Amino acid sequence: MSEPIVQIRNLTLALPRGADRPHAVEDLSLDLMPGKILCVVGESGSGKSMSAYALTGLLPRALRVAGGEIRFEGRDLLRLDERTWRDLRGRRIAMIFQEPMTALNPVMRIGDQIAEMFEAHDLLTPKERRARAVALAGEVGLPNPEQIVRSYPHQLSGGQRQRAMIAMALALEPAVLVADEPTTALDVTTQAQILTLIRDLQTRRNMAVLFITHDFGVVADIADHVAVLQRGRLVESGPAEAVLRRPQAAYTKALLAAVPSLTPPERAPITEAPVALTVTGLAKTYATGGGLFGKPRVVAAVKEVGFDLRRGETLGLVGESGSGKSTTARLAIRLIEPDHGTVRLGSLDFTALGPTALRDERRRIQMIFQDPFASLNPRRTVEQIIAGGPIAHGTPARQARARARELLALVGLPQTAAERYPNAFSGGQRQRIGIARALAMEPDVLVADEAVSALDVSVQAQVLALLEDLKARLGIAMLFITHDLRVAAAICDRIAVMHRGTIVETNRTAALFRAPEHPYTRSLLAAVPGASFTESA
Amino acid sequence: GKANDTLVYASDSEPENLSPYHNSLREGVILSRNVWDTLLYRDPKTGQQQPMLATAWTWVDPLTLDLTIRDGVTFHNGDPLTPEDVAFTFNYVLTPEAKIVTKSNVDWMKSTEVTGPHSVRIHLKAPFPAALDYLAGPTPILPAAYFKKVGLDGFSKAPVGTGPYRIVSTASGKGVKMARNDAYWPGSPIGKAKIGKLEFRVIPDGDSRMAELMTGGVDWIWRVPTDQADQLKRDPTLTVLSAETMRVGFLQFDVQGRAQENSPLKDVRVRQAIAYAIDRKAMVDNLVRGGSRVMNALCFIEQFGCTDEGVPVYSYDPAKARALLKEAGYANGIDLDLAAYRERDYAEAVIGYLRAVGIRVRLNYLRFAAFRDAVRGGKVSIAYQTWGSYSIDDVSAFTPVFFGGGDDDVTRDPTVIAELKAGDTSIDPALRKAKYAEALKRIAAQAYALPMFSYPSNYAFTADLSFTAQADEIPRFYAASWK
Amino acid sequence: MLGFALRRILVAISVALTVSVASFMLLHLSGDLATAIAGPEATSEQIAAIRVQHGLDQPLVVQFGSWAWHALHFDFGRSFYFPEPVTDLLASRMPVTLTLGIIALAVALLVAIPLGVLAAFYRDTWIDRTALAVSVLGQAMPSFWFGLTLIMIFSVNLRWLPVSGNASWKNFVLPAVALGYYAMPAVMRLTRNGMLEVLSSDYVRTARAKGLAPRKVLIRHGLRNAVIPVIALAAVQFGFMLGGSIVIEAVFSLQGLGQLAWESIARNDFPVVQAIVLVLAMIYIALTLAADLLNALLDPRLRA
Amino acid sequence: MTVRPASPPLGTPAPAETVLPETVLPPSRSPAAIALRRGLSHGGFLIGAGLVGLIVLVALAAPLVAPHDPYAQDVSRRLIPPIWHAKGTAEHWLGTDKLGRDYLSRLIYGSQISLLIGVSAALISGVIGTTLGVLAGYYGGRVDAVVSYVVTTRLALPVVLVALAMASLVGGSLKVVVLVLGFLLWDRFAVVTRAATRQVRAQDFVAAAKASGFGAGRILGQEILPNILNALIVVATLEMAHAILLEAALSFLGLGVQPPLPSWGLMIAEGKPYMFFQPWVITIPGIALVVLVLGINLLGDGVRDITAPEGRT
Ligand SMILES: Nc1ncnc2c1ncn2[C@@H]1O[C@H](COP(=O)(O)OP(=O)(O)OP(=O)(O)O)[C@@H](O)[C@H]1O
Ligand SMILES: Nc1ncnc2c1ncn2[C@@H]1O[C@H](COP(=O)(O)OP(=O)(O)OP(=O)(O)O)[C@@H](O)[C@H]1O
Ligand SMILES: [Mg+2]
Ligand SMILES: [Mg+2]
Repeated sequence: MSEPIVQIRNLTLALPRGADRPHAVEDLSLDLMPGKILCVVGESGSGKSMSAYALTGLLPRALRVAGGEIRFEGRDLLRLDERTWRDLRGRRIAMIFQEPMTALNPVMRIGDQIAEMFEAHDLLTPKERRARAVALAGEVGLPNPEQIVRSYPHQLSGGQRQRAMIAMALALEPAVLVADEPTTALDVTTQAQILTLIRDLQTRRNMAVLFITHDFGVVADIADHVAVLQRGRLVESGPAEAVLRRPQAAYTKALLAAVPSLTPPERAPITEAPVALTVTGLAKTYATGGGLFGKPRVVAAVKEVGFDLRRGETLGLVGESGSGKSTTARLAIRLIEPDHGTVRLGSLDFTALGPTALRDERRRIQMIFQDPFASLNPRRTVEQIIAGGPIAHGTPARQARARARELLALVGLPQTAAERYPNAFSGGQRQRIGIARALAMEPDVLVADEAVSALDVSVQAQVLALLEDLKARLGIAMLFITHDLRVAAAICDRIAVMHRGTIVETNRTAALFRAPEHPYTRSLLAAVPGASFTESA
Repeated sequence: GKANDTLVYASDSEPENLSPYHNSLREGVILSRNVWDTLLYRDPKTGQQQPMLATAWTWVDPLTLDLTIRDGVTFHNGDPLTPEDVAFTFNYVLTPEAKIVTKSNVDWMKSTEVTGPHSVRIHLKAPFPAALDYLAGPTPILPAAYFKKVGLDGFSKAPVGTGPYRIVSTASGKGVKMARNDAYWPGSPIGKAKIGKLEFRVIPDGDSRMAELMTGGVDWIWRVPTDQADQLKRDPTLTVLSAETMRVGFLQFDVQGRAQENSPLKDVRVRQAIAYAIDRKAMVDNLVRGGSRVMNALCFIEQFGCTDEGVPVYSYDPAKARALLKEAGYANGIDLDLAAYRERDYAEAVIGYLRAVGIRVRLNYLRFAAFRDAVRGGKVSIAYQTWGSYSIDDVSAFTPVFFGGGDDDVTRDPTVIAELKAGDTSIDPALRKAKYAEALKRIAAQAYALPMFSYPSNYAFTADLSFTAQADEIPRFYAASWK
Repeated sequence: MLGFALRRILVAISVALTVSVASFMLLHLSGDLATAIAGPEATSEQIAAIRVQHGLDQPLVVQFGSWAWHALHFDFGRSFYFPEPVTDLLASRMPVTLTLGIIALAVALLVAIPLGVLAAFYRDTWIDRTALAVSVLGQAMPSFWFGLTLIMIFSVNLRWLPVSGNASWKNFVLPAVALGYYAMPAVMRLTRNGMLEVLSSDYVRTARAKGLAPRKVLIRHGLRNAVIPVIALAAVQFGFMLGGSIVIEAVFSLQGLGQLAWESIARNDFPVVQAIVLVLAMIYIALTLAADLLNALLDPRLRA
Repeated sequence: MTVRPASPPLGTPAPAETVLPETVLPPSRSPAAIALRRGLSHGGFLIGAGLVGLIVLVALAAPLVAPHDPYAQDVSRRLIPPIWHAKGTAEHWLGTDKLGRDYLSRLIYGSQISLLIGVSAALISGVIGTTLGVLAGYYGGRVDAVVSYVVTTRLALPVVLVALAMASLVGGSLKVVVLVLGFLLWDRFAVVTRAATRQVRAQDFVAAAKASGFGAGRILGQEILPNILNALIVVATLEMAHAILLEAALSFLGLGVQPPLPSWGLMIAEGKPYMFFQPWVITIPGIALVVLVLGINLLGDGVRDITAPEGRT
C-alpha cells in the first residue's frame, strides 16, 4: 500500500464567537491516497466544506485554524505563507465547487477562464494556453470545443458548466482534486455523466480525490474510502465497502437507514376511493422579458398534461429540472392561469371559477413548498401563519387559533411554537409548519412541490413519514412532486414521469420501477446513483 | 490691475444686447458711455451741454434742430464719422423693425436728414425742451455702413463706436473686454482714456464680487451693501466710496382694500399705526447707513418740488401705534402680506417692527416683474416699493408715477391726482411747488404710503485706482486713472 | 446585442418625448406667459400683441407641435431676453457646465472607486470606517454650504484659487470638488458593496483556487464585475450633477447652463428654461442609454 | 439553499403518531425585538438616533428652550458674535443676525421647519412612490412597464431646475416647497419598493397566502408591506435628508421658504453676505444642517443594517 499523499492530522477549525458551536471541525484526521477517491459525507453543517477549504487554504476569514496539521508533499499546509499557497493551488491541489453557475465568472469567456489557469502559474504563451483550453474542453467532453471556449457561462447548461470547471481544475494535472458537492445542483442523468467523468479522469491521471457529498448513493457509486462527519467530528471512516455494508457508528447506521430504498414497497392499488382531482389537457406557455418594446422569450413549460388522483392516493410527478413539474403544480392550484385545460376538484370545475368563488374554493387544494425558508412569512408568528387562512375564510379567530395549536401537535411540534417567529425553527421544523398551514384549510388535495428536497436525509425521512401518515388518516389526495426517484419510490402509489412538459409514462410505483416502458423513464432510473448499493442493502 | 494696465470691473447683470439701444440695463449704459460718443456732452459738474460729435447746434424753430457734425472722427473700424451715420442711427432706431427697448429716449424725434457734408437736421414731433439733454445721453451714434453690413445680430456681437474704448471681445455670460481707442479724436470734452484696457465681468453674486475684489480678481465693484462696505474700508488695499442716491423706498398701502376682504388698510388709523410702528431712524442709523436719510414726503427731498414742510411726521411710537390699532378695533392684531423685490432685510426689518405691535405680516419676496404685476393687480396689501426717478431731478418723475392715476396708482385719490396733474402741466415754478406740496401733505396725512429713506450707493475699488463717482450713478471709466 | 440596443434606444426616444411634453406643460400650465414676458411696463394691448407674436394665442397642442417640431431641429426659438437663438445661448454656456460636470465626475470617481475598493478589501478596519465617514459626511453636507466654505478657506484666506468665473482650469477646482463630493458617496458605497459581494462570490473563490495573484483576482474578477453597476450609477450621477450644478454655479458665479437657467427663471425667459430642462433631460437619457449599452458590452448576460 | 437543523435528530423516522421528542427550540424573538437588540449595539444607529432624537426634542420644545423670540429684532444690536468670540455676550449665545435677532433662538425654531419639510415631503413622496412601486412590483407585466416608464421620465427631469421653475412661477413658500419636493422625490421610493415587492412576491409565502384564498388587499397588507417596511424606512430617511438639503438649496437660491421664517437654508443665504467678516453666520446653520442630515442618514443606514435578514456572511 502506498503512502498517503495528504495527511490531515487532528485538524480543529474554530468558529467565530456566537456561532452555534465552538468548532466547525474538531480533531479531524484523514488520509488521502493517490489514485483513490475519499468521500466525506455528513449532514448539512457538519463541516465538510470547511475541511475542504482548509485543504486548499481558502478558509473564510471568520474561521481560524485552532490546531492540527495537513501534510502534503512533505510540508504542513497550515503553515504556508500566501505566496507558497498560490503556487500550490491550481497546480498541485485543484478544486471544483457545487454551483457551476456562480463558480464561473459570468463576464469572462469559458476559454479565457481555463487559460487563466496557466497564466496564474506563468506557463505557456497566450497562444498555447488557448490551444490547451480547447484541448481540455474536448477532454472533459464538451461538445464543439473550438466554439464552446468562446461562450460565456450563461450560455452553457449546468452540466456543461460543471465540465468546464473540471477542465479548469485538471489543466495543470494536479495531484489532488478537491470536489465540494460537484453534482448536487445537477439532474440525475447529468450527475451520472459527471460522476463517470470524474472517475475516468481520476484513474487516468492517478489523482487523489477528496469528494464531498451528502448523498449515499453517490458515495456508493464513486468512493474508495468514506469518512462520515457529524457536527464537525469524524464518527467513522474506512473503505467504502466496509462503511456502507457494515457501519459501526450508530450515526452512520441511522443515516444509512434513512436513505430511501430504490425498491418500492408493493402498495395496494386505490381504485375505490372517489376521484379528488382531475387534470385534463393542461398547457402553459411562459413569455418573459421584453419590456415595453422587446420580443418576449417564449417557453412552452407544460403541454397537454392530464392525470387524476383519488382520495387517499399519492401521485408522484417526477422528471428533470425544467420539465414542467412546478408549473403543473401551480396550475393545479391556480397560482397561475393555464393557457387551456381544466382542473376539477371532485365535480367542481376549478378552472372555471370567477375571482370570488375561486377565493372561497381555494381551501380545497393546498400546497407545501420546497424552500422551508421562503415559504413562511418572517414577520408573522407561527400561529398567525397557520390560522391566517381559516380566518380569511371566516372561521372565528379564537377557533382558528385553537385549531392551529392542535395542528402543531399533529405535525409534531410543541405548543410553545405558536408564539414564535419562523426564524426560530430549523428547516425540518419549518416544513412541518408549512404542512400544518396547508392542513388548517382542511383540503381535499395536497400538492407538495419538492417538499423534502431541501432537507437532510434523516429529516427527510421524518417528513415523509409524517406526510404518509397524515394522508392515510385524513384521506387526503396528494400530488407529490420530486426529482428524487428514491423519495418517489418511498411515498407514491403511482408515478407520472414528466419530460419536456408532457407526461411520458404513468404507472403504479412498483410496476414502473420494475418495468419502465418509456426510454426516458429507463434512462432516469439508470442514472440514479447507488443503485447497486441499496438494491442489495 | 495696475500691473497689467487693465481695469476689471464687475457687476451683476449681463446686458441682453450690447447695442446701446437694445438694452435697458445700467451695465449697458456704462458700456455705452465708454464705447460710443453722443452728439453733445453734458458736463456732470455744471450740467451744461458742450460740443461733442456735433460742434454746433441751432434751433431753427421749436420743431427743428440743425447740427454741425465734427470732422476727423473715425469709428473703431476705421470708417470716418459722417452726417449719414447720425441720420441713419436716429432714423433706424425710430423704425418699429429696430425693436429698440428704450423707445422713450428717441421717440420725441420724428426724423433726421442730412443737409450737407457736415450737417444734419432733426425734426421733432412736438416741442421738447429736454431734447439737448437726451442728445447728450442715451442717443449714441452708430456706424451706418458697418451696421447695415452686419445687421443687428452681427453688431451686437462685435459692436463698433467712436468712443474712448473699443470692444475687443464679448462672450455670452462672461463679459466684455475693451481696449483704449488710441485713435480717439483729439479735442473731445472727455479726453483720451487713461487706462489701457478695460474689462467688464459679469458676476451675478454680490458676495463673489466682493471676494473677487478682496482677492484681486477684479478692481472695481459697486452696489456693495453698507455692512460690507464698512468692513472693506478696513482693508488698506481698497478704497470705498459711499454716497446717497435718488432712490427712495416706501411702503405703498392697499388703500382700496382689494387684496383682502375687509382690509384693515382701508382704515387710515391702521395705516398711521403702521407708520408709527416702524423705527425708520433706527433702520437708517443701524441698517442702511452710508449717507441715507429718513424721508417724510413721498419723493426724494432734493428734487424740484419735493418738500416735507408741513408734511405730518410719523416718528417711532409703538405705544401710539397700538393705541391707534385698538381704536380702529384691531386690539387683537391683524394679518397682512407684504411684497418686496429687493433689499430683503429692509423688508424683514419692517415686518419685525410691525410684529412688535401685533401686525403679523407674511413676506412675499418676488422678482420685479412679478412684484409689479401683483401690486398693479391689487393682490398686495403692502408693497415695499423703491423708486430712483430715472435720475431726474424733478418731483414729476416720482410722486405722479404712484399717485397720478396711472398703472402704479393703487390709491386713486382724485384730489391727489388733480393736484399732481396741476403741478405736472404748469410752467410756473411757484405754482408747481405749491400744488406738489399740497399733494404730498395729503398723501402723508392720509398715510396712503409711508416714505422710508433714501438709498445709499457704495463703490469699492483697489486703492491703486483714482475714480470719482457721480450722482447719476454712471461710472465713467475713461476718466479713471491709476494712482 | 443589436436588438437590445434598438429596444433601449426606442425606450429612450419615447421617454425623451414624454419629457419634452412634461417640460412644455410645466411652463405653459403654470401661469400666463404673455404677462410674464411683457414685463411690468406693458399695457394690455402690448400683452395681447406679445401673445400673438409668440403664438401664445394658439391652442396648446398647436403650440407644442410647433415647439416640438422646431426642437427636433435643435431650434428652441429665440430667447425672450437675449437677442439670440436659444440654441446659440445654450451652445455658449454648455461647455462650462460640461467641463465642470466632467471634472467633478472624474474627481468623484477617482476618489470613490479606489476608496470603495479599499474599504471593501480592508473591511471593518479603520480604512473602511474612514471611507464610510467621508461618504456619510459628503451625503450630509449641503453642496452650496460646502462650496462657500471652500471659498472661505481656499480663496479668501489662503488665496490659492480664484473665487469665481471660468477663466482657467483653476476656476474649476473648487466647484468641481464641491460638486464631486456631492456625487462621491453614492459611488463609493456602491463600489464598496459591489466589491464586497463580488469578493465573497464563488467565482472569486474559483479564481483564488487557481492560484491567481491577488491583484489579478481583485482587478480582473473583482473590479470588473463590481464596476458594472457603478457605470450606470456614474451616468445617473453625471446627469444629476448637471442638474444640480445650478447651485454650485450660483455659488461660484460660473457662467454655465445652471446659472443661465437660474437667471432665466428670474427673467421669465421661458424658452431658455424649457430648452435647458429638455437638454438636461436628453443628456440624462443619452447617458443612461450609453451606460446600459456599455453595461451590456461588459456583461454578456444582459445582451439578451 | 441548504438547511441546517438545530440538532440533527437521528436516523429512524419517529412514528408520526407520537409527538416528536420535545426539540429544544432556540430562544425566539420577534423580528422587531431582534432589530432592537441589534440596534442597541450598532454604533451608527445609536449616534443617528441620538442626534435625530435630540433635534426632534429641541424642535418640539422650541418655545421652552429658545431663550428669545426668534422674530424679535433690535437693529441696534445687530451681528453680535457668538459667546466664544471676544465680543460675544451671554445674552445671545450664538450672537445675533443682521436684524439683531437671537441666532440661537432662530436656529432652534429652524429645526421645526427642516423637520416639517423633511417629514412631509417624505410622506407625500412616500405615498406616491410606494403606491407606484408596490403596484408595479406586485402586478408586474404591463403595470410594471408603465410605472418603470413613468419613473424613468421623472428621473430624466432635473429636480433642482424643475423645482426652481415651479417655485418661481407659483411663488416660494413653505407650502409650495413641501408640495414641489413631495411631488418630485418619489422616484427612489418607487424604485426601491418595486424591487422589494418583486422580491417578496416571488417568495413562496405569498403563493401560500394566495392559495389560502387571501385577496390582493390582505396579501399586500399582511404579507408584502410588513416585509418591505424596512426598505421603506431606509428610503424614507434618505428622502427626508434629501428633502431637507433641497429645501436648504432652494431657500438659498431665494425660491424656497420666505423670510422671516428661520429656515436653516435661508439663514445661510441671508448670512452669505457676511461670510467673509462674520463667518459664524453661515457656519452655524450649516453645521446644524450637516448634523441633522448626518443623523438621519446614520439612522437610515442603521435601520438597514439592523433589519437585514439573518444569515451567514
Ligand atoms: N463563513 C463562515 N462564518 C461563520 N461560520 C461558518 C462560515 N462558514 C461555515 N460556517 C459554519 O461552519 C460549520 C460547518 O460548515 P460547512 O459549510 O463546512 O458545512 P457543510 O458540511 O459543508 O454543510 P453543507 O452540506 O450545508 O454544505 C457550520 O456550523 C457553519 O454554520
Ligand atoms: N415564471 C416563469 N416565467 C418564465 N418561464 C418560467 C417560469 N417558471 C418556469 N419557467 C420555465 O418553464 C419551464 C418549466 O419550469 P418548472 O419550474 O415547471 O420546471 P420543474 O420541472 O419544476 O423544474 P425544477 O426541478 O428545476 O423545479 C422551465 O424551462 C422554466 O425555465
Ligand atoms: Mg458545504
Ligand atoms: Mg420545480
